[in-house]
Amino acid sequence: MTAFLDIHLRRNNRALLAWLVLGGLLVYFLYIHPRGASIGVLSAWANQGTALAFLAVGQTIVVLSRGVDLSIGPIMALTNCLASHLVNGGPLELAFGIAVVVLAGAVCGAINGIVVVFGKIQPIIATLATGAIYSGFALIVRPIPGGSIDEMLSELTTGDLAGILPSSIVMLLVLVCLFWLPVSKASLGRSIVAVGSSEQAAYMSGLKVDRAKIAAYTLSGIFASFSGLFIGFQTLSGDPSIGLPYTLNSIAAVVIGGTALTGGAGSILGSIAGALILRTIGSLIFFTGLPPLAQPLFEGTVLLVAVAFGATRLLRINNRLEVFR
Amino acid sequence: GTFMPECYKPGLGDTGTIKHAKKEGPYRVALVNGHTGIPWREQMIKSVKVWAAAPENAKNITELKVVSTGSDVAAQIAAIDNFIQAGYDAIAFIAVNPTAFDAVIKRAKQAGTVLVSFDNPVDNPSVLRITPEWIEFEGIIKAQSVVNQMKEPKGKILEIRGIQGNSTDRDRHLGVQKVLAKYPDIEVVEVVGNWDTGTVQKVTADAIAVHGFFDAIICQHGCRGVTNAIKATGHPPVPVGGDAENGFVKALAMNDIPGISVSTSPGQGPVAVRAAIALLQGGEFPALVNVPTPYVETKDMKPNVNYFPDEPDTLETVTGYAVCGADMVFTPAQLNAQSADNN
Amino acid sequence: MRAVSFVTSFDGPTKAIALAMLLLLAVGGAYYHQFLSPMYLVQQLQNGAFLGIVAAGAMMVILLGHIDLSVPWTITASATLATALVGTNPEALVSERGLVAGLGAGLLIGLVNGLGVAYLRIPSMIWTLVTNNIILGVCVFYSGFYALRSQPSPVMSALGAGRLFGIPCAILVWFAVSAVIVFLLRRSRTGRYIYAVGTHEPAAYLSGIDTRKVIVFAFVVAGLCSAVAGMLLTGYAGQSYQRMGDPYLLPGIAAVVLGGSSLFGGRGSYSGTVAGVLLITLISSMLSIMQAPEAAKQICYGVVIILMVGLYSRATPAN
Amino acid sequence: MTEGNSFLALTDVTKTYGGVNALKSVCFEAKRGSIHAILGENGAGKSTLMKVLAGVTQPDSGAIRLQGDNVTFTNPADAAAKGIVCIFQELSIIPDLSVAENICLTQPPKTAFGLIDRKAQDRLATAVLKRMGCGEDIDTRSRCADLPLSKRQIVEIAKAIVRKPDVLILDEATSALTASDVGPVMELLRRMRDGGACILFISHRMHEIEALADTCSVFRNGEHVSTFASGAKTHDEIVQLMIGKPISQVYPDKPAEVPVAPPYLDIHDLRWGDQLKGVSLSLRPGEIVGLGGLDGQGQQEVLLAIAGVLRGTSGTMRVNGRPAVHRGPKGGKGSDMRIALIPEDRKTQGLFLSLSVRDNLTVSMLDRLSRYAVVDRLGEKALVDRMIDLLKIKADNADVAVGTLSGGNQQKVVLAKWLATDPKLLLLMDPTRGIDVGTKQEIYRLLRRLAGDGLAILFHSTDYDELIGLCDRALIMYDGRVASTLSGPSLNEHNILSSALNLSHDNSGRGTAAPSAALAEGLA
Ligand SMILES: Nc1ncnc2c1ncn2[C@@H]1O[C@H](COP(=O)(O)OP(=O)(O)OP(=O)(O)O)[C@@H](O)[C@H]1O
Ligand SMILES: Nc1ncnc2c1ncn2[C@@H]1O[C@H](COP(=O)(O)OP(=O)(O)OP(=O)(O)O)[C@@H](O)[C@H]1O
Ligand SMILES: O[C@@H]1[C@@H](O)[C@H](O)OC[C@H]1O
Ligand SMILES: [Mg+2]
Ligand SMILES: [Mg+2]
Repeated sequence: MTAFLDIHLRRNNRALLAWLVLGGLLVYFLYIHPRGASIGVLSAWANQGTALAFLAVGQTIVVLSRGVDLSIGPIMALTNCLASHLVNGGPLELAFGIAVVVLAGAVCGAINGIVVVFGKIQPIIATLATGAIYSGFALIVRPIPGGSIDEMLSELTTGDLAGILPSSIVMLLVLVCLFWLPVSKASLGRSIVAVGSSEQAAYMSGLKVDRAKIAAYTLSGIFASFSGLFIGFQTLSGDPSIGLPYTLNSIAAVVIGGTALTGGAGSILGSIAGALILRTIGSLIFFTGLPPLAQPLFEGTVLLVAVAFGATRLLRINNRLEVFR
Repeated sequence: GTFMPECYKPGLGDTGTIKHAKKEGPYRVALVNGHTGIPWREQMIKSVKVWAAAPENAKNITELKVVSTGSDVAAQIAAIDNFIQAGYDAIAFIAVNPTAFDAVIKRAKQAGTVLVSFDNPVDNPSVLRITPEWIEFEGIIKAQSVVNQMKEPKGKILEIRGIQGNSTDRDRHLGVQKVLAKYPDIEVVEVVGNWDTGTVQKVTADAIAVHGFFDAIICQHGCRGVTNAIKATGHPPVPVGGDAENGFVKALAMNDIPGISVSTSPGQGPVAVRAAIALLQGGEFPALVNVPTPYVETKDMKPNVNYFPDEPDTLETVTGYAVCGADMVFTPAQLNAQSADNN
Repeated sequence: MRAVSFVTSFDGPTKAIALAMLLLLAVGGAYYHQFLSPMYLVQQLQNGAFLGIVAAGAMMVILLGHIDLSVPWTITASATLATALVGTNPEALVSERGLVAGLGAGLLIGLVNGLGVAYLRIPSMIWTLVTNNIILGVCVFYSGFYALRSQPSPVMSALGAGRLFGIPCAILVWFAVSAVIVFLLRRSRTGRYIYAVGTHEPAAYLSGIDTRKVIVFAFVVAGLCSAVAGMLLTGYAGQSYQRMGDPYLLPGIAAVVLGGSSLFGGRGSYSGTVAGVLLITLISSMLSIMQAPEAAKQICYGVVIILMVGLYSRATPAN
Repeated sequence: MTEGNSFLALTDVTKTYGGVNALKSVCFEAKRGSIHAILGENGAGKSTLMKVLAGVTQPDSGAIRLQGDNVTFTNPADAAAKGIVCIFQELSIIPDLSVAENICLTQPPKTAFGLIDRKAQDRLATAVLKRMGCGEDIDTRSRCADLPLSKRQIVEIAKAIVRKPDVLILDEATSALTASDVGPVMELLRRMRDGGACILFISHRMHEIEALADTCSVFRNGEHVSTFASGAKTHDEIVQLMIGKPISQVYPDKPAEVPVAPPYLDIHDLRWGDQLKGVSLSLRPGEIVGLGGLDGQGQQEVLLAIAGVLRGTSGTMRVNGRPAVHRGPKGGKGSDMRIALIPEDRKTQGLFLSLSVRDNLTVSMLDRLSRYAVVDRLGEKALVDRMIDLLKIKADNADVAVGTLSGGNQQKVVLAKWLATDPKLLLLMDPTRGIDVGTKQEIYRLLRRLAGDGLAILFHSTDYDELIGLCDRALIMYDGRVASTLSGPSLNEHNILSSALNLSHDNSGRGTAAPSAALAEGLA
């Protein structure tokens, strides 16, 4: 599957490296965990990374198009607040609620795309601005944390499958396969990558640049809504400020996963690994013997090492002009 | 009867009591903090460690694990889940969000882990919640005292609120409204200071520039900004209600600004951890505990009691809860000496 | 480099913002005539000074197409270090060592940021995020061991809270920083290099510019600006405190972009940045005074940015 | 001109950029089944006209008719939908996509589910490349950014022709092709013409036009000057039409002998990875030495290595008699070496397109233009004026963005910016690519004059004609080595060709007829 989800990763091994690092960290975490490896521990581990992983997937798609989405946290919060009103009741109501929430995410994403494309505004600032607007709406939808979300869905999505696999991870992969895989293999996905690689060339080649960008942001909005839903399943409630720490972390996840912020090439799977790495670093402090006041420094340092890994590519460069790629 | 009722008072709207099956000690206890990089929280962690290090408390604890997960609610839930999985006997935590923990509370119950939620408590009646009564805190104590210290109960009051969308801010605001509703001649101007000194200072100065004069000012947190703005704009000293950070209390006391410092002490940390241990030992608690709200008005402020000229301005001056026992009050020296070298 | 215009001719964004501010004051003034009072307006300049200095630094890296996300904890850490040293040396002049150390901290952080971006070639958006986390970690760790003092030095107090001829000194400091930046961008060789590297780094490298030094320089200036803002803010608030830098990161970037700078680098004028700072300061102050609910403030903030930036990006089509 | 059989017709098309009249009431038509060459100086308006046709630029006024119907294009996709496909002067390859993906970019073959059929795509791409004579040279799976410029240009052409356009525009699409690649491309174009396509062909290489075109149109200063059947006018007449005055001799006379002097540059056994396998060369002041060969034999790398851009080179290099160690162009331009590198791609390596002509001209020598790190603005202005004058750079004024200049003028700016540093060793990477005869002549004369003043010049060119006409000596590279050094009478087409193919040039070597024939056609 890696091949499908790697969109022209310049060096496929960056995503692979991310998965190796993740594997190492996870093994270490399970090793120091007093309970050791058990499905409960694994599910808790997977659950805390899933919301970020969804965002990282969405962020990657935008980054592939050479954009960036700083409204991803606010969309997550807004959809989470909506979910806390809508995702309740009988099966039909649940389905309707989820559909509305995902649609809301798609609409927010599409608005981002439209602002970027037709407002001719640079993505960072456009999504910073729309992000403020979505945060405002989240506050209107739910002025303070509260509401409720169907518990059965919660158990279904945050538990495990037959005691073997954390259901959150399975759901993550299934949704990625449903919503991104077909796109990545169709003209639209290629256009997104082409635009990210060289917008002018894509335009000159007669690709529909505008449509590709709007699609990328819309997909990002959709994945943000999955994230908002999932955090809702985890917390059974809505919170207008829940997205705050997520936006920048989603970008960090993308970079750690081996996708260049300069667009055009990257790996969705790598980003998922990136998100899980970030959260596993956080988990390590649970059972290391670190003094509490040293914990943030420890987390920062591990992150530093993970990020500095990226610099090793310099060692392989023999033509200084390639440094700038 | 319930455990130490003079300290663990039943809270407003209390819904019965909480008791767990007795377990043999000593215990493995975890403390899960949310936000990092806030002095109150750091002092809280230090207080817990000072308390737990005292021999009479240490004998009940085989292991005390303290973690701060930051503001990501998923990380905090995972931390609690992991301590449950790892078989810890009790977990005390400050929730980053009051409504997010119902699912994990259920899992704790299934596993037989004792949960104690404090400071920013969860909205779940099945766990022991220890918190100030925010409506009383901000209203009956702070707002009332400010009104009482006004020349007459009329005119304009500036209310400086905290971060919007946060339930504590909402509760505190309700408290203020409740008290001021009784005074039809008082007009309230509301601004948002985000609990941040610099922001509070700017919005206060701006409000003064536009409104000219306030008869009193009520501030939630970051209130040193209010006294700074009063000084900078040459606003006459009027009653100010605020927090208990050393800088603010000093500013009231040393400049004779009438007012009141009201606080929730970081001593809530050890109060909560002690409750967790008492629960394990079979103690009974009101399901919702309101810790007393310490306060001091300007006229009663004394150096090295209510404020500490030689300590940093961000020190929380109320270092513990005297009603909760002699071991629940910490000196700045004790806190500073608390090194961070074991877990 | 022609784009840099300060006194001589104001560019499109600057003019647009000036117009927007006039409009804002006219509408706001109808509600509260005090919005038009000199006292209020001077106060906005003072409030804007902190953000203005942060934005000046942010602009330096943005002109290179980079970004500095370490602003929050650079401000906090430099202030914390400064006051810690002031506290242990209460004598008048000696305590200014704190000020120097605070500025040094900013410089050092900027250097680390710059080295990572320029020499390790780690994207600035991620590297400075990491340094921000590390500094947070250091600050939390450090406060576990020492009884930190939090008082500013006399000079810090004077600059942050004092007045000279009735003008808040913070404004004068902002002015001085601005003068340096304008000189740097318009007249100095380094300023030219900044625009060149920001426009296209490989071409700059092949033109014989040590692009790495230019990047490091810009980050050092940004770190210094954050530290200066930290010193001023400490003087203003009479204390240092954790998270004191949090409110400056995103508004700082927004101000620069509102002012017409391109986040891709190579394009931007300092007058626009100043105008952007003033607009943001004014809007947030006026909305606050008018007791707008938080949701409305956020929405308004977003809409203004989209309208303004959209307006002039459409007016000046790129290529 | 008869309206009747023209397939494509433009009437009164006008386009101005600020003060520049890029197109002045241009009337132009082209037929199906014909290759129509467009000629003109740099800045004549050729690219602008093509951009109008391809929907990239909208004219201020005027009409475009296609098969008699008025059409308006708001973007390249519109034009492509009507069968007009353009290979632009600035390539439109997507660097991160593979060769096959680029070739099938706009209309990829699909599977039953509407997803892209990768296998079919690979087959299609391979087939097209084969038709262009580079079936084996290019791996359809390699990433385009990793290909050398000439290969990228092939992909660009392939990408256009798979769309089976009615109107195919090639705006200097062959400028980076090596002689061996040009032949098959020409053959393909002829076949397309015979299939009824209308092909508009822009090139500054006169021999290509002579070999290919059916009809020629000459543009000058935004005006359509003349259209005539190919072969109806002599070379000199065409040049005269283009530049408005006769041009006699393209290449300056070579000095009888280069003054004897110790070499300024002396390289021994230069190696770098598997691309340079022991290159030795030396270069005296006053000498113009060419560097030729098939594409990708290490010519670029030699220049980059001398400029200090490559890491991990071995061998010795002496500049001005002293061992040279420096890291990159900055070290190279220092007073002890005075090396200037004119890079391969002016748009991405030589220029800051959005900055002004002035800023571009002075960027490499600000250190000498400033005191205490403050730029001396008067000195700057004087220098800028001098350089604009020296190279006759056509620009409205020095404040316009350099990206708005025509390709040839952009190239002059790159040259000027380095000449301003007063170099002693000039490394040129194909500097006349996309430059008109008039300008080429100016540049050749300038280089010869600079050599006369003692400059040592190392000149990499893809145009063999240039190596023969301009250089005192030419080093022909093959597989990371200098295969032969040609000078005097032995510096001729035949020898260049056979050295490039690593055939000994002493014997007639006509055994390998196939590649030679292709090459010969390219050079014809
Ligand atoms: N002036 C420059 N601007 C930008 N990047 C450069 C520059 N010089 C070198 N680099 C790149 O930075 C990376 C680190 O450089 P490296 O240490 O290999 O170079 P070096 O030869 O040691 O030169 P230096 O001693 O100046 O670092 C290399 O990959 C190189 O290509
Ligand atoms: N985007 C633009 N903005 C301003 N001026 C432009 C722009 N594009 C072209 N020009 C000007 O229009 C004129 C015609 O340029 P054009 O690129 O069509 O020339 P050309 O004939 O293709 O030259 P070359 O052979 O050098 O490519 C030139 O003077 C050029 O400077
Ligand atoms: O209770 C509050 C605590 O949670 C916060 O961290 O600091 C301020 C206190 O009022
Ligand atoms: Mg080095
Ligand atoms: Mg052209």
